[in-house]
Amino acid sequence: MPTMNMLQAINNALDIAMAEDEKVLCFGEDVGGFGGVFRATSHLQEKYGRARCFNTPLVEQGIIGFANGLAAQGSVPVAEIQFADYIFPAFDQIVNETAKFRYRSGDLFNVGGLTIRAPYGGGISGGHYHSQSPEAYFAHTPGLKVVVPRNPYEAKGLLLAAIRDPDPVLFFEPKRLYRAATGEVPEEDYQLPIGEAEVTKEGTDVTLVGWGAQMEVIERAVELAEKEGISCEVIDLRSILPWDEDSVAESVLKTGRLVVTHEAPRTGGFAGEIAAAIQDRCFLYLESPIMRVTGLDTPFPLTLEKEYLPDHLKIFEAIRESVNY
Amino acid sequence: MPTMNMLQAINNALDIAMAEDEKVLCFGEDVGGFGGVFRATSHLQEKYGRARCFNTPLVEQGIIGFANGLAAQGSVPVAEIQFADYIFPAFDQIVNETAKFRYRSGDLFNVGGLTIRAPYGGGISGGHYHSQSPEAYFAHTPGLKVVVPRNPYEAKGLLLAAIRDPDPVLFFEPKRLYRAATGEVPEEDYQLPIGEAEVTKEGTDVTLVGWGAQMEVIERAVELAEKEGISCEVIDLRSILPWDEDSVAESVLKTGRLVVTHEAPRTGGFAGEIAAAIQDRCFLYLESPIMRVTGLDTPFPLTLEKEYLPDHLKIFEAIRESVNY
Amino acid sequence: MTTTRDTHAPDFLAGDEFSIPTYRVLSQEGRLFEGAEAPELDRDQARRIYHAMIATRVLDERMMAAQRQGRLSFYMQCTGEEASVIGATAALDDADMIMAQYREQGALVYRGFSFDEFMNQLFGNELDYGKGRQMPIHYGSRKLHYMTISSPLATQIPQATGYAYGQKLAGGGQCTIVFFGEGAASEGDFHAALNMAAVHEVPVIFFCRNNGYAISTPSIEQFAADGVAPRAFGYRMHVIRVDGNDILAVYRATQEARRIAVEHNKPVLIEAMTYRLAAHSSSDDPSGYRSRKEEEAWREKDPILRMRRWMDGQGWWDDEEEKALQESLRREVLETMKRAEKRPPPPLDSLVTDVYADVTPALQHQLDALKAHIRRYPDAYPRGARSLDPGLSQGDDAASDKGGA
Amino acid sequence: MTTTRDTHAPDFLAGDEFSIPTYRVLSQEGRLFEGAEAPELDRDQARRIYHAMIATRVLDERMMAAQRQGRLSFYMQCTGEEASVIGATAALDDADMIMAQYREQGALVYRGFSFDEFMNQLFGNELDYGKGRQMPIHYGSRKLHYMTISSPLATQIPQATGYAYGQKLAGGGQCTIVFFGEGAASEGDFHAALNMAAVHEVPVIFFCRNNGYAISTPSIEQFAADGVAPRAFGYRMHVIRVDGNDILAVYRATQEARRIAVEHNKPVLIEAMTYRLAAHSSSDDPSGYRSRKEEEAWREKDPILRMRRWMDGQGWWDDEEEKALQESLRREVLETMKRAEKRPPPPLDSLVTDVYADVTPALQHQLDALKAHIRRYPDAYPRGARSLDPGLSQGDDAASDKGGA
Ligand SMILES: Cc1ncc(C[n+]2csc(CCOP(=O)(O)OP(=O)(O)O)c2C)c(N)n1
Ligand SMILES: Cc1ncc(C[n+]2csc(CCOP(=O)(O)OP(=O)(O)O)c2C)c(N)n1
Ligand SMILES: [Mg+2]
Ligand SMILES: [Mg+2]
Repeated sequence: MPTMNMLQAINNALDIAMAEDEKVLCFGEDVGGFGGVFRATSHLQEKYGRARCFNTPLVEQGIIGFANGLAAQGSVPVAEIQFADYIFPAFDQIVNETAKFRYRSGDLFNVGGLTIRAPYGGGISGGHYHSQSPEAYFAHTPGLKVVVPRNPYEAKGLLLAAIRDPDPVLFFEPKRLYRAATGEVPEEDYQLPIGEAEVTKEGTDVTLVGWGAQMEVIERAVELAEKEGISCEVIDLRSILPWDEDSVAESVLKTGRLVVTHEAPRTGGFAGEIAAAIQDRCFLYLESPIMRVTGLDTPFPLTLEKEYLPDHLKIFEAIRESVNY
Repeated sequence: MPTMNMLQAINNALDIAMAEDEKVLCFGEDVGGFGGVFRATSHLQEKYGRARCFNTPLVEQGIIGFANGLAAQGSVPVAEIQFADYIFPAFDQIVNETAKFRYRSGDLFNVGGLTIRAPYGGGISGGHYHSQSPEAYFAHTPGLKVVVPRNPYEAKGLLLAAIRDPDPVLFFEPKRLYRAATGEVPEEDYQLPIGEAEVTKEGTDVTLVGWGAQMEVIERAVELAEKEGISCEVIDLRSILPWDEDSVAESVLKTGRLVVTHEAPRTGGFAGEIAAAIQDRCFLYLESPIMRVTGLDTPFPLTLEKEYLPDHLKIFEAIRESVNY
Repeated sequence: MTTTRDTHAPDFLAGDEFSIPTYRVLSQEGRLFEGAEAPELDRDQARRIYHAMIATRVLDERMMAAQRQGRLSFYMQCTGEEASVIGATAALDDADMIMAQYREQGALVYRGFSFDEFMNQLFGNELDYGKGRQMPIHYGSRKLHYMTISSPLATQIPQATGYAYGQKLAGGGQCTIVFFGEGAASEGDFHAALNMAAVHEVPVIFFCRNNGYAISTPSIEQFAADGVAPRAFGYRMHVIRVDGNDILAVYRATQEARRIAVEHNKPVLIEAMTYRLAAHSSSDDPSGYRSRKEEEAWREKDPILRMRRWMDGQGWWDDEEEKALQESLRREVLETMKRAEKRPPPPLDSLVTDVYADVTPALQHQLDALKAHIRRYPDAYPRGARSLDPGLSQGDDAASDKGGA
Repeated sequence: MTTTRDTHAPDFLAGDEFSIPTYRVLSQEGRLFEGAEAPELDRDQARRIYHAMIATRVLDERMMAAQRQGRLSFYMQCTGEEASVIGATAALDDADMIMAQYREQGALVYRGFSFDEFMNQLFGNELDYGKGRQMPIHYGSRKLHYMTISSPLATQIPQATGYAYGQKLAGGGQCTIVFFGEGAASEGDFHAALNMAAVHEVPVIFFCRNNGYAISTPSIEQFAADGVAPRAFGYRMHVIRVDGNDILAVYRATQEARRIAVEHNKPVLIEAMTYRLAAHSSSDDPSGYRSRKEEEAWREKDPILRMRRWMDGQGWWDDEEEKALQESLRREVLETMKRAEKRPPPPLDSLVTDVYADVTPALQHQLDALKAHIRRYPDAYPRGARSLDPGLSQGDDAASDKGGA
């Protein structure tokens, strides 16, 4: 099996999807000849022509409006937003249009073919506007699916699933891992399920839940914890809308403890939803409060980014606190 | 003391603010000569001139962009978005600009003078696009304040506080109560505190938390519960960012039970944040899981609106469930 | 870089160097202007158009009356703009996609949406294609290639660009027309849509109904320019301004626009100068922001009257036909309305279907909980209670409340 | 309704009926074009401008080199566009507000932002006005009326309209200039800003740097029209296109634009035709999307060279001065850089200040928890640890890491 980094895995998934179905189109700012500022769409224009892979003018609301129309027509657009921080001009098209298209028309029309890709997250000295994790904004929006892969293998399988999913999918890519994460990725076509969490490690004392780049951070924290004899169960949510409440509940019923982590600010972040749902489902089994390890309630900083981020040490401390409660 | 409905109270607050400080400006779609589609800005153009109260072109991103610039310059803009459902084209200006203006400039510049008013919520046969409660989207955005009044008295005092607050404030008005809610409202200038919840009723068995139009629904549910001998403590959060965690925690430490309600869809709604924070703070005192009574995870419906809404009966059932757990 | 010539004088252009004329064919008396040429339009097609205009007017009048009687929660009229909407639609292929704002029911009437279909949407009953989820007037029809209306303004404009791009790739020779008001044209989505259409050479017709008002806001407070048409220069887009109350001008201009769009893959902007004769909607009272005198002046320019006179002149229509048509339409409106009012609401399950292609487990769970709740309080939710068990409620009309939303 | 004349022929305008010339004063040889008139520009002012252009160039070259050496995380150059940015700034009152995109450091240099101030921002140290919170090049200066840069494109354009509206109400005779690229002009915010400015008669100058590219996207894929200038017709706004590498043309055009804005409360659009000679940013390599040949052709149109030749001709500058200036500037850049690198980071408390006017209890709580955590692992957070107790860390430079972000 070849080794790929996450960008290669994403590029490979797009290549497979475009080769298989001529209705699949890739576009966005700098996506065409140049292949995207991160090069996720490299060579696609060469291979599939300018009509199917192209630059758009610099206007996110237009990109998604255009993509909504294309999807309604029956095409399968994969629109790139250059950074998740710049998805907000398209917020209306996503939240009021994409999300409600099928429902409002009684399924006369739908934009299920749409996939929106956007690099998200911190750890790259990007400051406020190249570091945000906006997934919670979209997770509060029925009609959308929100997927976040944690490594190259997951990225390829989930992206192919997203493109073929009958519903519109927001696909947030942890850009910190674009080149940093490498791993074996099958050359062939495969899909991973959207809406199903994966237990990446079994354990008995405490459950850790995260998604995307945060999974790697959890792993480091778990190493520290296991050294102290704490047995950790780790769950990658993979998609936060819909999210796999059953898998998390099942794990917490076993461990009695839960730590959830994300980079986004705490207040209104998706860890809140998880905590609220799980305290309800597992009330009598909880041995300590559900802990959240998150970014601070501030815009994303720069010089003090390291201090801001929910790193492995903070997660480790939360595990300890949870277990020693 | 005169009796006013909520629109009159809001109009009165704007009038007082404009009379007192010539830097206060009111604008938005149809806000000028016509006084707004709900007439909240009636007569302000007559009184203060077209330069200070005016129609804008139909472009929400422009209205808020313009308002951000005005506030940075030192003016005190009160911008109206005709329906909260139409605030999303301005999402980028609010979330990436308004919220981060002071922080990113190290307080060289700020838009603290800005207030954004928008009618929100259901119960008026408005369907998807005249019923939404988008407060949770903004509550996940550090730098903003989010205020929701429950009656005319609160509306006037909180709006005056919002306009004079040194930070940008989103002021969501429960349009269902615009004319339906009436009450005594002092003619003079007064302010109510932003960030402080109000215990509107004391009780010992269960705590109910809500904001805005939902407070009236809570009241009806509490009536039913008290008839069954359940003593309810009721808290109006008044602002959900920042929100008064201390007051809620204090109450739950006493009652051991909490029911939170809002109209917005459950997943990612602000009740999740409250539940997450309170289970953490009050873990050992909780006698039953924190319950959420919310809208369904769908776009806002029309014909079946009554079924969709978190009404007094659903809240009453949650109270029962909480107490009988 | 630009290839324009150099100048050495610091002269500013003031923005109105170039004025865009208004294309007109038919005078209000129903005669062709001197030098004007009628489009090719045979008797049958002319009668189909005229019929649609009358049917739209009758529907609007009756339904606004029904709204005033409290039978309907909300309504919006096309009144005064029938020539713009129907003239443009008639110039298209019936399989071209229409993306409308909300005031274009005339297009649906022309394409054959039945009064029954209108009524089911207006009353949000179980036969409404939209399953009673949107406010009245949010029609849609897949078979008539009419995209379901969405209230947020201007969002459909870039969607039309995308839809038409898909049509171009599909190669079927279809195009998309998108209607919007001069108010909606102030939204950022307008700019995005026109620019992208010009860059990507998309077969889309941007049809602006400049009816003078956006609710209470007169166009003079909407833009400083002479209408919306001059914006085409900024995108290097073909443009024409037409008298929107002149059915022949609108028809001819749209025919030509379609040719440019489909044969050359070039977008076109049409600005139709017209007037919203009625209130913005049933929630609005225009007397607060415009004069009767202004309204009267425009009532004299009624587009239906103008076409009627022309049809008379052609010998294609007469008073008797008019009377018979009006009467039968009125009757049909009333009958279909009564039928629609009586139909039960959509089933409770429709609350959670179509959020996703398949109902998610979480939504199913929420629905189940809701059903359990309604079973406990059936009288509090008469609509929901009747459709708890879809199998049982068929034909059981007695329990329905008055049927409005 | 529009007052334009009628036509009875269904003729479409094709969008390029009107072409906008380019205003040019100075040839590349540094001589006035025949028929061109130099603006009033005395020796001191000309030298101030030239000085700023050179200083900007030197700063850019040095800092890009520093970025390549890994001393700095990120950098963006103004190179090639100095005449546009500095020429426009020089034509303003120094108290007019500048709202820039990110490539306009020349404006700051002209107004007297010191190299120390630049460096403190670039290295995000404790003296950075922005408290180390934004990426390098996000400068701001309240005293120099230069709004702090924000990365989201085009958001500053409607903000400029609002700011200028406030200036108009304040009556102080100031205006706002807003700079943006031809790429950013595709955003919806552009449309909103220009339309609102025209409607509300706002003293704002919209200055578009059309430098041919938005990262890799050439302007031909950005719009089909002949540049951005023709959009002015759509708003009925005064407009001029200038050679952006011609300092005299830019200066003169902006002077006149300011007059129109301030005296008549009319917004003005200026399109400066120029070229981004350097990469988009330190993260970009333009060889992937444009040719050396194209770059070379533009290098010959270097705006600094052009001005230099003109200055020579005026007898206002010579080689010796040039050499001395270049040397002293280079030295100053290196010295200020070294100083800035050594300065400690902003205090830990700056993580939570300025989110609101006052730190909220919740944020104070989060900060306290963070401090407790860092005390437990001081070596894992050397920057944060050193500023746990602000009183103690003063002057204690040893613990700082290499100073970049
Ligand atoms: C994004 C958005 N903002 C505001 C509204 C509220 N609104 C509905 S119709 C309307 C006026 C539209 O005017 P115009 O586009 O000229 O169309 P007309 O009603 O004249 O046909 C407004 C402001 C909306 N529906 N969507
Ligand atoms: C809203 C938004 N979308 C995308 C980006 C990413 N981005 C940064 S600069 C740039 C190109 C800007 O081009 P232009 O406006 O022509 O300015 P120039 O760099 O040529 O000076 C892009 C796409 C951004 N910063 N903001
Ligand atoms: Mg209109
Ligand atoms: Mg550019």
